[in-house]
This record gives sequence, structure tokens and C-alpha cells, in this order.
Amino acid sequence: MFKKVLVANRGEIALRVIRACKELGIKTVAIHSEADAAGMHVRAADERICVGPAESALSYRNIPNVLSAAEITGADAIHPGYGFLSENAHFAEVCESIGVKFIGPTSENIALMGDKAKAREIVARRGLPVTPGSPGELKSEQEAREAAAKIGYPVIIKAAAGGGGRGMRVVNSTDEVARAFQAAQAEAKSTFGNDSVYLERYFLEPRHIEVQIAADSRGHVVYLGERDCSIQRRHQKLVEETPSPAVDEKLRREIGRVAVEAVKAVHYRNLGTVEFLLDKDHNFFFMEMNTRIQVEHPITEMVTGIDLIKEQITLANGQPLSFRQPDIRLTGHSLECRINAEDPEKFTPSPGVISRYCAPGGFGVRVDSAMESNAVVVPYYDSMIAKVITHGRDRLEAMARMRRALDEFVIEGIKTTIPLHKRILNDPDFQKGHVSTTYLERFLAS
Amino acid sequence: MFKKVLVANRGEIALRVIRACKELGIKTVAIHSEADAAGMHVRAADERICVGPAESALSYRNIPNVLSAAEITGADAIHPGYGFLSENAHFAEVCESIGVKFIGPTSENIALMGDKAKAREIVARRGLPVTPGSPGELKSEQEAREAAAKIGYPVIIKAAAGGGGRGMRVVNSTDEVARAFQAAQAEAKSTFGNDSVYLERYFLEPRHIEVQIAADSRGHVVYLGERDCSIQRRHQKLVEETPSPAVDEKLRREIGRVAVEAVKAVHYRNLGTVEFLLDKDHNFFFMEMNTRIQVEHPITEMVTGIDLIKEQITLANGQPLSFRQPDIRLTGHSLECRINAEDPEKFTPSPGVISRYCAPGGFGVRVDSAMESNAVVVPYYDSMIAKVITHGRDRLEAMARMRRALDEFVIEGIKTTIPLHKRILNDPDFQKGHVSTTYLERFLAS
Amino acid sequence: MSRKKPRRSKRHGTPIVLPGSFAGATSAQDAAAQQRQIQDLIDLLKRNHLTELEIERAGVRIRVRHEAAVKTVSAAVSEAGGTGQTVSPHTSPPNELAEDTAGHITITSPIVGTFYRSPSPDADPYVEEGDFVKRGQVLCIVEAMKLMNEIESEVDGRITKILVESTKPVEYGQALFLIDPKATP
Amino acid sequence: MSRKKPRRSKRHGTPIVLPGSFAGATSAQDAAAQQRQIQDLIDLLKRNHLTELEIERAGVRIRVRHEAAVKTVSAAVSEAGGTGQTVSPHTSPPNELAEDTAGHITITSPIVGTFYRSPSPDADPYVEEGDFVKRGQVLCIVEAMKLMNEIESEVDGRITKILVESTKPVEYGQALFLIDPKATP
Repeated sequence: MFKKVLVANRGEIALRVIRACKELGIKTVAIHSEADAAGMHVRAADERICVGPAESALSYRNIPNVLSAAEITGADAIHPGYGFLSENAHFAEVCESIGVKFIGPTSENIALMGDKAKAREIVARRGLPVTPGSPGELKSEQEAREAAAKIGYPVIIKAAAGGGGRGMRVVNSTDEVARAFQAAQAEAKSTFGNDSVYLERYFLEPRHIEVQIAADSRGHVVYLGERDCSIQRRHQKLVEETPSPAVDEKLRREIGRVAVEAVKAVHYRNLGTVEFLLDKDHNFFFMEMNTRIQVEHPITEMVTGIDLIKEQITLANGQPLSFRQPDIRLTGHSLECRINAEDPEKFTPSPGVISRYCAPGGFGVRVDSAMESNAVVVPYYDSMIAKVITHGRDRLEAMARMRRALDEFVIEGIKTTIPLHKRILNDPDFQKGHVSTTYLERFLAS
Repeated sequence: MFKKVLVANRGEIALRVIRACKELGIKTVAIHSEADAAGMHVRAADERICVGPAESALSYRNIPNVLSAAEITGADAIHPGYGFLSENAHFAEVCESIGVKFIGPTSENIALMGDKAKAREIVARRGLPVTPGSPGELKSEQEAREAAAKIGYPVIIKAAAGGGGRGMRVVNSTDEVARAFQAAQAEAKSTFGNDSVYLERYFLEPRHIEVQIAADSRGHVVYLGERDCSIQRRHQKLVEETPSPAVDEKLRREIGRVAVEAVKAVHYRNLGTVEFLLDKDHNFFFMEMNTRIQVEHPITEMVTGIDLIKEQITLANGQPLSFRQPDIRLTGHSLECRINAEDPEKFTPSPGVISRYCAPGGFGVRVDSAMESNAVVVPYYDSMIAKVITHGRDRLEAMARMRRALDEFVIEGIKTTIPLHKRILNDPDFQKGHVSTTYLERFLAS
Repeated sequence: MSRKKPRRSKRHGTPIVLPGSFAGATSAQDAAAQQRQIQDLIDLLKRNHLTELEIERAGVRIRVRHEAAVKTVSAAVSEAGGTGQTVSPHTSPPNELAEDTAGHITITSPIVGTFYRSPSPDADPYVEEGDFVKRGQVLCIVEAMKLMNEIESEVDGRITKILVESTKPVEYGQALFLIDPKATP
Repeated sequence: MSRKKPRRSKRHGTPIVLPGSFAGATSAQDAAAQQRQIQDLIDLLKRNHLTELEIERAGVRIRVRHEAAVKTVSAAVSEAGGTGQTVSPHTSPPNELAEDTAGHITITSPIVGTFYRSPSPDADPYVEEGDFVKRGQVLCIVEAMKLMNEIESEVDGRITKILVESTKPVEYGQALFLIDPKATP
């Protein structure tokens, strides 16, 4: 097993990885920017290295400094968390070349699946369902118009290197193609340094269903149920749950099989998530794959009992999967609410000092957070400061627990999205499971 | 369902009950002594009533004041928690007589099982295994000597109304009988107001194994696995776990069957715990029954997924059990460490202000506590201030999580038993599961 | 049976320590300007989430502290929110009562129950505000468990305030009457 | 390859330059200016993650503390226990260094790597304490990713202190040298 893991991240996910390492008896190195010197993840680790100033490009995403930190501390593996360097194929490659294990898929896996247009092509070629769209990258507005005409409007133009809702434009008619194409290309270029875009059918009220997969180096691939992440604001997930209220046992097996086949197509290793759109008629289409741990991984842990971060680490270490498909039993229901340091109505960021922090506890409630009383929410990074995860025997109990937990959660000194989550939990449509990716927009407008 | 439940307790168990009520949509009334006005359980409830001064006999155990509190707030049920009035048959009876539901067994159940000597008799009469001992109450030293001679020394003299290790004396030879008999009788009288004592064989290194049972008013009785509570100091449990490392599937079914038969013998209702001694040869003997929720109930919740407090409430409301025996599947392994406000070496109480409190979190870790930063541990009641409960796929993972959680737990300003728990978790004998009720004494002496 | 409400000093407070030399302002104008400056310092402190600020100039030293714990306590009450139909005003500043009752005796409820000012619905109240009462005189009834418990005065004096309405629930230790023991008829 | 370190007021212990006007405010205008200066100090404090700042000049003493976060850190370190082989003394009292370095320039590491005082194991060190150096002169090497990064002096001056031992790991922003820019050969 690894002796020492460098955690190339911050906040709750860094703490999550450190906790898993501790339970596995592995030493940890925290890296941090100058702004995060007092962070809980820094204190929780065995060693700490400052890798740069607040700006993440110069610290958490500074490849030479991160690798030097691994070198001088003698870390034999790096866990990238999510965001930052987690889907950077070049970083994974350099790690491999200097003999530091990258805890995640191979650099080829990342490169292949990181190009969303290429990933669609590979999956479609295996005869698996893919959202109708352009076969690959769109070279020109003209190509975009032709592809859109073939599949029918509305369509959505997306950055091939995209993620997090950046570089996307919905197009309702042929007149709008030129402007949307240029805008998406420009945003893709500025955000991801790559102006490659593609196009697919735009579904009106789809669900976002994703399947957690795990693969070992012996070619075993399993799926661990789905997550319904339909509640999003500007493509940012807010509430996730498993199982999906829209997925029955039969559909679960079908989507699971497709997800497993998709990742087998690229000889995928380690954990990953295959994202699908599910339309109203229960047709599902491959959208893209995330080649890292997801923010919302805890809900899968709650219903399977499997520690996904530990599994990532042991898989990266070359061990076989600790379970086979028949061992995976989904028990009960789990929800996650992402608590952001934001105004719950205007969504403006609300950094500052948390003057009082008291997390909910008790049966079926889990909080993943690196916050505490007197902690500072710095303004340089993602605004998510805590994840409240509940588990219940059924969806009703998981929801009742979430309401109870949100009521208990005390965060003073800054604004958070807790009030918004309370409103969502009290909404009859949400309670009935009647949601889609457009749910939140309508809900906020009402 | 009940509209409003009065919680006749304090601290973590009061908060636990309030949380369950919230999840069931039931309003709550907290009672408190003058010393507990700022307690978290008081803030968590919908209503609050001060029922007396710090001294529990004048507040939490003051039956007229507690019942008046129920009356003036219009509560239709009372949850007694553990300790205080929870095993007071008279209190349960008065509740029944004034039309306030006592959330627990019937007053007859409590009276019958509350007399430990009588309970042994009933169970033995059904042909179930009972620790060899006097058939009932011992009237005199002579009777004690005769009974001891019949079953062989060492024996233990116990208070019939006993609990918590009070009113107990170990007797190694006939010479010691007189003194032990008188001492046990006197202590029984002063502690429980009842000098009735009985005697049973004293096992040298037994395990304390208890079985959680649940019974509804239609006569269905189920068991929810066992708990191994062998790690005790002066008959006070410190660490509990389920499943027991000493119980296999076959023995589990046998002990479960005996526990179910024992409670059926008294037409028991609601939740309860049947306590057994398990000797080195895997023989088990009925010891006594606890007619209330136990401190250590969370570990059973972790492996069954069943909320025992909610089940208590719905059963008291006349609903059938929400599960049958075949529905109960034990998943993984769970441990509980009781954190006391005590010096971890001398066990002297350490009340005071908690200047900083930061509970552990993350996957598989549950903390049941009513503490927070700036909370005051008052010196009038039990010293237990938190329960750390972990769950893992197996015993190894549950132990690794517990070590990680104990390392994370920050309680400043007072002394706690956290360091002792860390030592126990690192002890090879504990890690191998080689423990008995004498384990801790030896461990502390080493 | 009655108990005295102990006069307690306020639990939370933000101590502002001013050395004596600071008070040596000569004119009212100076004093006002100084006051403003201190307020500015406090604002500065708060704006910046500081806990302490100290300034010394030409024999004048100003030190401003802001205790974090205080904020926590008071905030906690409002935030937890679950106080609902609180029976007694536990969270009201204890000073209010203490100030009102300087030198007065508070008669509190020794039990939990329902407060009645008269022996029966049709009867007159035992006492009214302004009445002079003798030690041992019945002031009210608190009903608990269907039993009527008469509450007597501890002292001779004048009823200055009746704090609870008839038929309302009262908890243990709740203040019922204020009596001025120095008043004479 | 070498990188220049921009001269910034660094985390701990870089000289803090006070405006000369700070001494002895007399008028309201002065007082306002002083307020601004205090705010500047506070910003300085925060930017530098200091816990306390005390300045005394010509009868004016200013002390600013920022306690809450700090308390957390230090307490946490002892409790969490996991600091292990901490590379840099983050939690050391920042004041100590600040006092030592009043008026001095700190040369910090712009990258994470291994510190070497000489170009090769057999060679002489680039500089010794007491040496006078010129702006642009190489002071040491920080090796990262098998690349030797020469670190140059920002200023003319005298090396008053070499803060890291050769072959030791250094993190970003770690102080390497103190230079007195006012010293002349």
C-alpha cells in the first residue's frame, strides 16, 4: 500500500481524502495556498506544504509546485480530489513519468473522456445510446447548421473540453446558430484554452442521471447504482439523490449495463461517473463521463456502505475491486444538499468569518465539511462549504431527516443556501420526485 | 399519531428523542431543571418547561411536576429516555391513568421485569437458561449460604431492584456471605429503597451480551441482533459493539429465540433489552431485562438501518411493528465509545465550560451529543457528554473509523475519556475481540 | 413557600476598558469628540472582526475588546429558533427584572401547573395590585394534578405587580408577584 | 532558469513601513488620517495572517490583535496532533521575526523545492552571512522537478541571516535570507 499520499486539493474533499487515508493507515501531505494556511484540511494532515499564493492557477493548479511538494515530502501517490488538477491528463501523465501514482484513471483515460466530442463518438460506435448530435467537433457555423437541421431544434452547442456549464449555448432556430456558435467557441477558448465545440439535441425537461462505476486493472467493471442530479442552477448541482425516483430496477440494470460497456470501451481504470440524460419517456442517452470522484459521491456511499475514496486508493495501488456486482446492494435512500456560502436568493458569494458553526448530528445524518466556528470562508475558490447527506429507510425518511438536519444546522457570520434547501425540501413537486433540470429555474421564479 | 410528545429527560437522549419526533412531524416539549435552562435539548424543542431545581429528585424525577408540565402543554405522550423515570412503574401507571401515553412498555411489564429476582423466576419457569442462582429473593444470610453452597462459589449477591452496578457484592467463600449480604442489602435499600436481594453464580470472565427486542400490541416480537457490552468499568459500559466478535450466526439465532420467548412470557410491549452472560464455552444465561431504550441503542440502528426511537413512538401509538424478523438484516459492524466528562485516568468528574467543541464527521461516523462550543457540563447529572458511533463494512473498518473519529474529536476546557478510548482502540486484545467484563480492570492496571 | 429571585449581573457584555486618564476630558466638546473616536475604534474593530484594539497616545491608552463568546451566546438563542411557545421568558435580559425589582421580593411558583387568581371562577381574586398582604396570606392557586395548591406570601408588604394572567400555565420558578416589603399601609 | 520574487509584504516578518505622519496626531484631520492608518495596519495584519501587531513610535503605540482564527489554529494543532514533520514554522509567533527584521528585506522562495547553498556539493556556498551582495547576484538554488532554479537578490545589501540549511525542503513563500539594504561595505 502507499506510504504517503499528497492531497492536491483543499476544503471538504481534501479532508475527505485525508480521513480515508487515516483509516487505511496512510500518512498524508496537505498542500495549501497562502490563503488556506489555517484550513482544516491543513491541520488534519500529517504534513503541510504551501504551494503558492491564493490564486489557484499559481498554487493548487501549479503543476511544478505540486509535484515538487510530492518530491520533497516523499509522497508516493497524489489524490487530486475534484476540480483543480483532477481531470488534467497532462498532470496525470507527469505523475506517471516521475513515479508518483496518480490516484485516478490513466492519463489516456482522462484525455479520451476529457474530450466530450470524442467520448460521444467512442460510445456511439459501440452501439450505445448517445444524445443525438454532431458526430464530432464542429469546424464551422455551416457544419453546426447542418447538424442542427438533421437532428431538429432546439439544440445545444457545448465545449468539447467543457464542464460546469461553461461554454454552452442553447439554439432554438437556424437564425441563432451563428451567434451561439461564436459565443460558445469564445467561452470555450477562454475557459478551457480549447475552442473545440460540438452540438447535441436539447431536451426540454430531462433528468440528469449519472452512474457511478468502478474498474480494476484486471478488467472487472461494476456499477454502483445511479444518482439523480436534476436539481441544478446554471448547470451547478444543488441537490442529489439515490436511487432516482424515476428509475426502477429494470431501468437501473439497463443504464448500469450501458455505463459499464462505455467505460470498458476505453479500458477505463479506477472510479468514474457516466452521465446520462433521461427523457420523459424513460429513454436515456450518454452525455459525458467524469473521470474523477464527484462532489455527490457520498450518497452512493450511504446506500452501498462502500467507501469510494478508499476504493479509489486501493484500486490505484493495483488491488482488485473489493466487491463484485452481486455484492452491491442498495439499501434505503440518500439525499445530499450542497451548502454554499452565497446569498440564498441572489446567489452572490458571501465569504467571511463563520462566527458560529454547529453541524447537525444523530442517526442517518452525515456532514462533509472543513468548516468550524471562527473558520474563514476565503473568496478565492468554490463557494461550497458543506454537504449535508442524509440516509433513511426510504425516500420519505431521508427527506424528513434532511429537513430536520437543515433546521439544526447553525452557520452564522455569512449567508448560506440553507434557506433555499429548506424551501426545496418543502416543495410538493420535489416531495413527489417530479423534477427535471429545469425544475430549479421554475421554482426560483415562482 | 401523537400531536405532542413531552421528553422527560435531558442531554443527548432528550435531543435524540426530539430529533425522532421532528422527523415524524410531532411537536415536542422539553422539560429542564434550573441548571439546564441553556441546554441544547431545551433549544431544540418546540416548547420548554422548567420543572425544578438542579437536583434530579426535585426536577427530572419529580412526577407531579413532570405530569403537570404534560398537562399544561397539552402533550399527549411522554418519552422517558433512559434513567430518571424510564423504569418507574408507578410513573408509567400514573401516565396511563391520566390519559397521557407512556412511550415504553406497560406499567405491569416494568413492575414485573424491574424486580430482577422475579424476572429470573419467570424466565426460568419457561425452561430458558438463567444464571444458576437463588430461586427468588433471599430472606436471610442462612438462605444465602444454602443457595451459594448449592451452586458453588464464587457467587454474586445482587439487589432485586438493582442496576448500574449498585447493590452488588461478590462472595468467594462461605465466610464472606454474612458481610456481603448485609452490605448488598444496605446499599440496595439506600439506592433503590428496596432491600430485596438475590444471588447467582459469579462468572470469572464472561461477556455481557444483550439482545434488542421489539414487540407490538398484536403479539409480534422480533429481535434485532445482539450488542456486546463487555467493556465496563464498575458495571458502567464504556465501549459497545455489534455484532459481537464472540457470537456466530447460529448462536445469534439461539440467543435471539430465547430473548423473544422471555419477553413473550410477560406479554411485553414496545422496545426492550434482554441481557445475557456468555461464558467461555459459549453457554449463555439470562441475567435481566431493561424495559427502556438503552444508551447504546445507536449501534443496533447502524447495522439494521432501523430508527429505534421512531419505532418506540409508533409502537406506543398502537401501530404494528414496521418490520418482521426476516426483514431485519445486519449490515456491517458498529462500535460506540461513550465519552464522559471525566479524568481519563482517575475517572474523577470534570464538569465545566467546554471552550471549544468540534465533533468528528464524514462517512460512517455518527455523534450523539447535546454539547457545543461554550456549552456547560453541569455537575449534577451523569458525566456522559457524547457518544461516538462508527459503522464500517466489517469490524476492522469500524475500528479504523473510530480511531480516526477519536483523533478528530476536539473538546477543550474539560477533561474527557477520549484518551482512554484511544488506548483501548490500540490494544491488541481489543483489536482481536478478546474481551470480557474484567477486561477493562486488567487493562487499566497494566 | 416562595423564593427570592437572585439578582444576577448580565452574562454577556463587551467590556470596553478605559483608563482613568482618558476620562480627563475638560470640556463637554472634548468629551463628545473622544466618545466619537472611541465609537469609531469600536466600529473599526467590528468591521474587521477583531477581538482587541489598543491605542496609546501621549499618556492616553485606549483598548477595545470584543469577546467572541458573547456574540455566540446571544446569537444562539435567536438562531436555533425552536423556542416556539416558550412558557417563560428565559432569554430575556435578566437585568430587566432585577432592575424593576430592586429591593422587592419576587414570589415564584414552587411547582408546575396552572395559575389561578381566585379560588373559583365566580369568586373574587385573592389579591389585586396595590393590596397590602400579610405573611402567610394566600395570594393565588397553582393547580397541578387536579390539586389546588395555595401559594402564600412570604412577607408583609404591598403587591406592586401581578406578573401572570389567571388560567395561564406556569413553570417551576416562574415569577408570579412582586411585593414591596418596605411599604406600609 | 531563475525567477524574480516580487517584493511584497510577506506572510510573516517583512518590514512594515509606517507613514511618517503617524506620529502624534493633534487635530481632527490628523485623527481621521490616523484612523485610515490604523485600518491600513489592520489590512496589513490580515493580509499577513498575523495575530498581533504592536507599533510604537514617538509616544504612539498601536497594538492590533486578531485572535479568533489564531486561537483556533494553535489549539487545533496541539489537539489534532497531526502536524508531524511540518516543513515550515507556520505557527511560530510572528512577532519574533518581525522584530528581528525591522528594516530588513526577506528573500523568500518563489517555488516549492529543495534549497541548496552551493551550485554543487563540492563547490563553495554562493554567499555567507555577513557577505555584501548586489542586486541580481545569485544567493542560492532551489531545485524543483530536477531543475536548478537560481534565486537572485532583489537588492544591494548585507546578508544578515541565512534561514534555511542546505539540502532542506522549502515551501512556497518560505523565508530564505534576511538582507540589510542599508548596510554598505
